[in-house]
Amino acid sequence: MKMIMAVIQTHKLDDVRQALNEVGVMGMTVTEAKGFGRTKGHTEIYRGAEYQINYIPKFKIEVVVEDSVSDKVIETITETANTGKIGDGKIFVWDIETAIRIRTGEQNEQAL
Amino acid sequence: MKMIMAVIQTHKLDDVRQALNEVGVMGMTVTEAKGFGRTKGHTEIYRGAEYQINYIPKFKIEVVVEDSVSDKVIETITETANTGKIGDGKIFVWDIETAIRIRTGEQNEQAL
Amino acid sequence: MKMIMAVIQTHKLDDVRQALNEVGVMGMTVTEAKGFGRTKGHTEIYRGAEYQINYIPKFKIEVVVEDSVSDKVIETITETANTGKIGDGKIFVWDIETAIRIRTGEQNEQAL
Amino acid sequence: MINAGDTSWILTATALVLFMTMPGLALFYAGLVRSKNILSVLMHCAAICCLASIVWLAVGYSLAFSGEGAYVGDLSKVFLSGVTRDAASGSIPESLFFSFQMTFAIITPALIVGAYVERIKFGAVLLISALWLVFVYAPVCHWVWGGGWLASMGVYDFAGGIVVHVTAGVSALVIAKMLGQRSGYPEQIQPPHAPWMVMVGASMLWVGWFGFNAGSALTAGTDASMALLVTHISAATASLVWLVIEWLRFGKPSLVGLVTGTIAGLATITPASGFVGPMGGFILGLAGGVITYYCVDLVKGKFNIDDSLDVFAVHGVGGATGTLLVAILILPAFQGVGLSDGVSVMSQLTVQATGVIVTAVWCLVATVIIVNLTKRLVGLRVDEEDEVEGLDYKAHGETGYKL
Amino acid sequence: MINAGDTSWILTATALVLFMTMPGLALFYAGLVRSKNILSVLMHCAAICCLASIVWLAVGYSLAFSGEGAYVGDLSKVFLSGVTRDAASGSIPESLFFSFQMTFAIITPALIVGAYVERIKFGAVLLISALWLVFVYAPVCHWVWGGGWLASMGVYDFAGGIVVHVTAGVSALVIAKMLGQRSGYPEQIQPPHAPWMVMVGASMLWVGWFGFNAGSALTAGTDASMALLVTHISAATASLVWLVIEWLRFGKPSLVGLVTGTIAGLATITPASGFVGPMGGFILGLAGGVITYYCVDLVKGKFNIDDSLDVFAVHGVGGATGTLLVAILILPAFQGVGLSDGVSVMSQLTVQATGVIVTAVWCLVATVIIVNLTKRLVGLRVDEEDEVEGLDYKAHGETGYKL
Amino acid sequence: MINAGDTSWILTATALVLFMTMPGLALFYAGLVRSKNILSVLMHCAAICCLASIVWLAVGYSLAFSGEGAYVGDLSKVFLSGVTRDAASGSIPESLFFSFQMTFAIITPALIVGAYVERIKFGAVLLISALWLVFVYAPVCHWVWGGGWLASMGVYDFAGGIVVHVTAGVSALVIAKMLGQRSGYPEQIQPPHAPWMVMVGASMLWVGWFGFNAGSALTAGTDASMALLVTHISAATASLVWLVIEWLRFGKPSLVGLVTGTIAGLATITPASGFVGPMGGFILGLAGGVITYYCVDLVKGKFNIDDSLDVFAVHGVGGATGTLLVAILILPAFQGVGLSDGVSVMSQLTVQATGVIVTAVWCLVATVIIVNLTKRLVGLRVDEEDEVEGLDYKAHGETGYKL
Ligand SMILES: Nc1ncnc2c1ncn2[C@@H]1O[C@H](COP(=O)(O)OP(=O)(O)O)[C@@H](O)[C@H]1O
Ligand SMILES: Nc1ncnc2c1ncn2[C@@H]1O[C@H](COP(=O)(O)OP(=O)(O)O)[C@@H](O)[C@H]1O
Ligand SMILES: Nc1ncnc2c1ncn2[C@@H]1O[C@H](COP(=O)(O)OP(=O)(O)O)[C@@H](O)[C@H]1O
Repeated sequence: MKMIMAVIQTHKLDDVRQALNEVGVMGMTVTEAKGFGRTKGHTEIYRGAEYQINYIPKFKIEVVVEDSVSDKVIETITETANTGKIGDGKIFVWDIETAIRIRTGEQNEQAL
Repeated sequence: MKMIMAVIQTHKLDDVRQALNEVGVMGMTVTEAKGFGRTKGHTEIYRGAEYQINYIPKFKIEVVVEDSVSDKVIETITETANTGKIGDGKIFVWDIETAIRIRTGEQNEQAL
Repeated sequence: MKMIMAVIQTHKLDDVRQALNEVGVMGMTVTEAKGFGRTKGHTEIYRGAEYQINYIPKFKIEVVVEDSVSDKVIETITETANTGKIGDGKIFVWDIETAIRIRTGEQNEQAL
Repeated sequence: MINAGDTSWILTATALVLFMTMPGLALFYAGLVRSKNILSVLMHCAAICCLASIVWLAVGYSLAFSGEGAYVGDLSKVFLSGVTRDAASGSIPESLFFSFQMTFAIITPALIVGAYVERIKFGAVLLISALWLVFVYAPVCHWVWGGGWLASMGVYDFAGGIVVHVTAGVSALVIAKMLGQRSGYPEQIQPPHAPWMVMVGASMLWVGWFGFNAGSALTAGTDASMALLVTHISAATASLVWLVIEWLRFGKPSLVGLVTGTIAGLATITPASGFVGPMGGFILGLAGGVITYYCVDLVKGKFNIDDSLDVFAVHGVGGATGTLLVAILILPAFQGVGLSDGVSVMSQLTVQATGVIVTAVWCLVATVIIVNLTKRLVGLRVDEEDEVEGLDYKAHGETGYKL
Repeated sequence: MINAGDTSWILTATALVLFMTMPGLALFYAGLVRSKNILSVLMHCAAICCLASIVWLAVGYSLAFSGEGAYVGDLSKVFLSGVTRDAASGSIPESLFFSFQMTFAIITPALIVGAYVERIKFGAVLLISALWLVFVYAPVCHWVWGGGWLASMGVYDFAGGIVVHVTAGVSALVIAKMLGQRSGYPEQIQPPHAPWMVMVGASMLWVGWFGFNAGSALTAGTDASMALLVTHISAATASLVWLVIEWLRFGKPSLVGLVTGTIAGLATITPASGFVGPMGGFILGLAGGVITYYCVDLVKGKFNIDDSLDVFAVHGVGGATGTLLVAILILPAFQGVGLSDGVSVMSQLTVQATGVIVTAVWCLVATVIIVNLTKRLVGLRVDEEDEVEGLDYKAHGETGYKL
Repeated sequence: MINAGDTSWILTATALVLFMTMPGLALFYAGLVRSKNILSVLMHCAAICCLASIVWLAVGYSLAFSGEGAYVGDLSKVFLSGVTRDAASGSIPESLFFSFQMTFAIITPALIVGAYVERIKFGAVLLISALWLVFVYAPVCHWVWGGGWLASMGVYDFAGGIVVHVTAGVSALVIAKMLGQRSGYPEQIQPPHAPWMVMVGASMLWVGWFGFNAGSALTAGTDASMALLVTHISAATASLVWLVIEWLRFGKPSLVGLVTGTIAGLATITPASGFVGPMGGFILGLAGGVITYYCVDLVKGKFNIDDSLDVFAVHGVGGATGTLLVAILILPAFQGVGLSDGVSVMSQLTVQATGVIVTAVWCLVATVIIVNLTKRLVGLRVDEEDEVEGLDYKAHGETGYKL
């Protein structure tokens, strides 16, 4: 199985979720993250002075899927999360050894 | 060493923490997450209309342990985090190459 | 490529970010985390009674870099995040198979 | 001749009514939207408060409260020129009457904010509010309280069922319709991001409403005292009505539901607060609570209009309900003050209905024109992307929460 | 004959006392619980506010303030029947006196909320509060302020040391005991989830308390003015007492500690506020601050009762302290108004003690019965799982924070 | 002879001015800092409120308002000894005058908090505030309102342009300079962590300011009414000035910017509020808004002093502006009350300038001494590490948000 972790623009979350749903992804875990990359954050004005907000709010998505579907999933995310603007984010993939469904104790493929 | 990442019900956190403590886990890192899986979230009523809250608050636990104890730890989490209800969550395991304790620079087993 | 995940003291974030910048790290993702380890959290007083706050707020940093620079990056984090006090945190490293820049679809090294 | 006791109460009432908007209403509305738009809502209310004050000083007060015209006042009191320091209005200084009325001119356009949150351009908020004050609020205020034609007909509107709630409610509906729904409506709309904030705002509105209704007596005596009492009873009753309906319907009474009932009860009693007794307050609370609850469904469910925070259903309908029912509940049989001699319930009811309908029509017409004009001049909606990312940063360069 | 100045002040005071509950007390309590229960606490206070208002109109006021009975009033004023619009009570309209007293009848059962938060069933909150108002509050109110037997004995309770704080405190303790501790108590209990909210609520209570104590003069003159002054001094002093104790004991004075002292000081001065001078206020602040601080430990530490937000220790004990000390601090030697002729400190102290003790006993008995009845009818506690997941969603279907 | 109407209004005004600090100013400031210091700021305001009250009772009031001295009062009224219950001050009880003035003595040192947030030791806050009240506030208050030398010169300061805003502003600047900048200033300083909280605080300050300025009439009549009106107009105007400047300069008007303008407008009108008319209020709003906006830049940008929340630029400069302009805007030509006979604008301007300058110099000298003394006795700054981790936990053992 593969862990597919993607950092995306916050307003893209709903689209990505739906798209993944359609390609049959049963579950995902999302965490709020602050991103830092080429896009160097935004500025806020406070009483005449500009302040640099270094981090941009992002959502971090983690999806574990069977090897077979991982390419499809990656593709789906890349397409739906893409706005063509700097800051669209990244996808990182690595191998998962074991997956367990806590409720049932089922393992690996069955657990996804 | 293994990274054991578990997504659990929020109200199970204290139990899991204690249980892990008892099996000798020295440390863990927890992040708030929003889960999405079989359990399709809950509904809230607002002025007569029902709204679907797609995500369920979950806690994501990350524990890095020596290979030798990883099965024990996985077992412990599976047991204590289990309520038998849909939404209990998942455990994912993968290999860690290096671990370092920032304070001392100790590496791997010594760092855990 | 390597995923370098570090759990650090919250007030060290800015320093670490700058240091990483200087060694050429282009991007990172940060999430708020609650840490639990040797440092057993702090106590708060409320109306004469002491309460144990089990978790300590930490920042979790995730940086994906090319294998070649990973040691340098690890070193940099270890140095800048270090206060010598218990609770300084940990660094965990593992292999990444694929990295993709959503905006362009570029892969791996090009994506970082 | 100026009375210190009356003046003392109206000074207080003025502070209370300002408090209703700043921060009461602002918090009530800000808690209802999504967290990415909280600051924009607060900004709308605060900016309207400031702008309305200046407009009121410049022309509003004069158009509403000067001259003999049946339809609108004259310009003899622009910038309060000619109003001497010690000029009196009844038993209080005119400067105080001006300020008390100003706080009404502030909250009324601010009520409309609930119709267009999360998608409107800030410039449009200012332009619409200013034009609306001059062409809708000031005239209607003159009709009812400035000696205009409705006053001559003997309409009853103690604290603004017509002047405040019907005008705000109807115009809100029109603007919401013309502006269009929020993107992603209704699927992606979230329930209130901060119910606690909604409750705090509602509580401040409740307390402030004592100044609004009891202050409208313009004296500190039995009228003010009874107005305060019935206002409170109506608010409490309508709150319980919403609580019971939700409990029966969903098994879970909600905080936002209860306080929405509070506001409905307050809007409903407003026109009647000086004329009815405890029983009347209780009945108005019941009626207002039930009717507004089902109107919320109606507007959003049936008409499918995104009057986002239900301004029409809660204020417009509530205010109209009270304006009509006062014709009956004013009867001594309901502990009311009674109708003037020779006036029958039916004839009074006709007058009340006329007031509501004509005002509604005027609001409709004028608002359509104002919104179209605004569209031409500054545009109405922010672009899709800004709407998705949130007005707080896109329109005001700030973020609501940095924890 | 109605006085506009007095009426003006009591209109204001009524708004201030309502403000104490909505949202003052609600925020004070909501900030003290865990974030998963914030809305339920706000809901308890808001629902009690509405329900108590109706109960007060229906029977409460009549039972407390009508008739000649020594133990309870009669039903001659249910729904204010027979109370004409211009009926006066002293120099203010009776309708206003009714409303002012109503705000007391609202906050007293709301104070009790602090005893049962985070685990009680919402239905039980409503039932207990309603029954309690009728069978505990109304009678005791009649004893002290309605011409009942304690009044005849000449007890001193200016603004509710006995009527409000002793009743609420004792009943809170009883309910907490009968309800049992929160699951995971004390290990898993967390300190206040939002100390800033606690401070805001406490500040509103402080400001509102001016209406509570100075309003109890029912006129706008020297009594009200001095009551306001001593109230403020006692609050400030008790706050500093808590600050100093915490500083000495833990090296870190806390915000929640300081404002808890504020509330303690306010509760303590309440019964004495119309009778003592600045020095008396200062001494009451000292005494109330110290005693309540140690009573918090006592109840939770020794008795091991989960009176969750310390209603008994802060309000019950504070109110009782002030009720007793007034017998001494009323002396001119302490800038007080002095005892009535022929009354000695000892004899007055006996009267005061009688008032406190008999009231406490009555609260105990009646509350035990009420709680048992409620248990039978609707049940007391939510089930363990709901308690763990939090009342906000489980009982009200809402979540407190969506950032 | 005591007037119930006047007394009623000043009782209310006293509550309103306390409300300005608790929680108004506290929230305004707490929202502006970083979330790790929110509680410390609330704690500073609350503790100062309590401490100042006691100091005022002990010596402050006596030093300010007793005796014939030109520079300071005497000790004849310490602890209000000799002030009988029914002593009158004008048409209100002296006990009430004491309390009303006390609320000014509370908010003035609390304003200074904005200069030293996020880095000062809590002990230093208390010591500086207490000494400052005795050696700066009380004397200056005596000069202007207690029959001192500035009063004899005929200075105009209706509600505290000199006594409150100039003193607070100048001392704030001095303390900020002596304390040094926050670590990481300016790079690592973040914009306000909770703009919504800033807005709520500002709204409460606005409403409370009606008590501050209109209450300073000490009667409920035309003076109070006009003071309320001009206060409101100035606040609204200055808010719009900030809004417009930000809009032109950055394309995005901000909520924090608008409400900062509000406070600037309120500070500016304060000394003039009893003497000018609507036009004067409008002009003061314009002037105050523009000048304070650019002074914020000046202090932080040019002087590079970390007066963290801009106390000097907003309050000091605003208060001084109003104090000087009153000499012109008081003219009937601007709807003002007019100068006393034989007084020319120039001569009055000289008096006003003298008041501002001498007060500023005195604040400078005294504050330098007080701060140095405090440094010796308890130290000024927390150590670097505590500052980085935040004062909430390090100084008070609490954390602001537990969601
Ligand atoms: N090397 C990295 N490791 C971890 N996260 C990264 C890395 N580079 C970028 N990110 C995440 O991706 C987000 C977008 O990257 P950025 O460089 O800003 O835009 P783009 O990927 O379009 O060039 C960043 O905000 C950060 O959260
Ligand atoms: N494929 C997955 N990848 C990542 N997280 C997942 C995945 N499937 C489930 N989860 C996480 O586990 C939680 C519980 O899963 P769910 O399917 O709702 O219940 P159950 O595991 O009992 O069937 C989800 O809320 C989500 O956070
Ligand atoms: N085995 C582990 N797995 C995951 N995170 C850990 C582990 N051990 C420690 N951590 C994280 O590192 C932080 C610091 O660890 P701690 O033991 O408190 O200090 P130190 O590393 O200096 O001994 C913890 O708060 C926790 O977030």
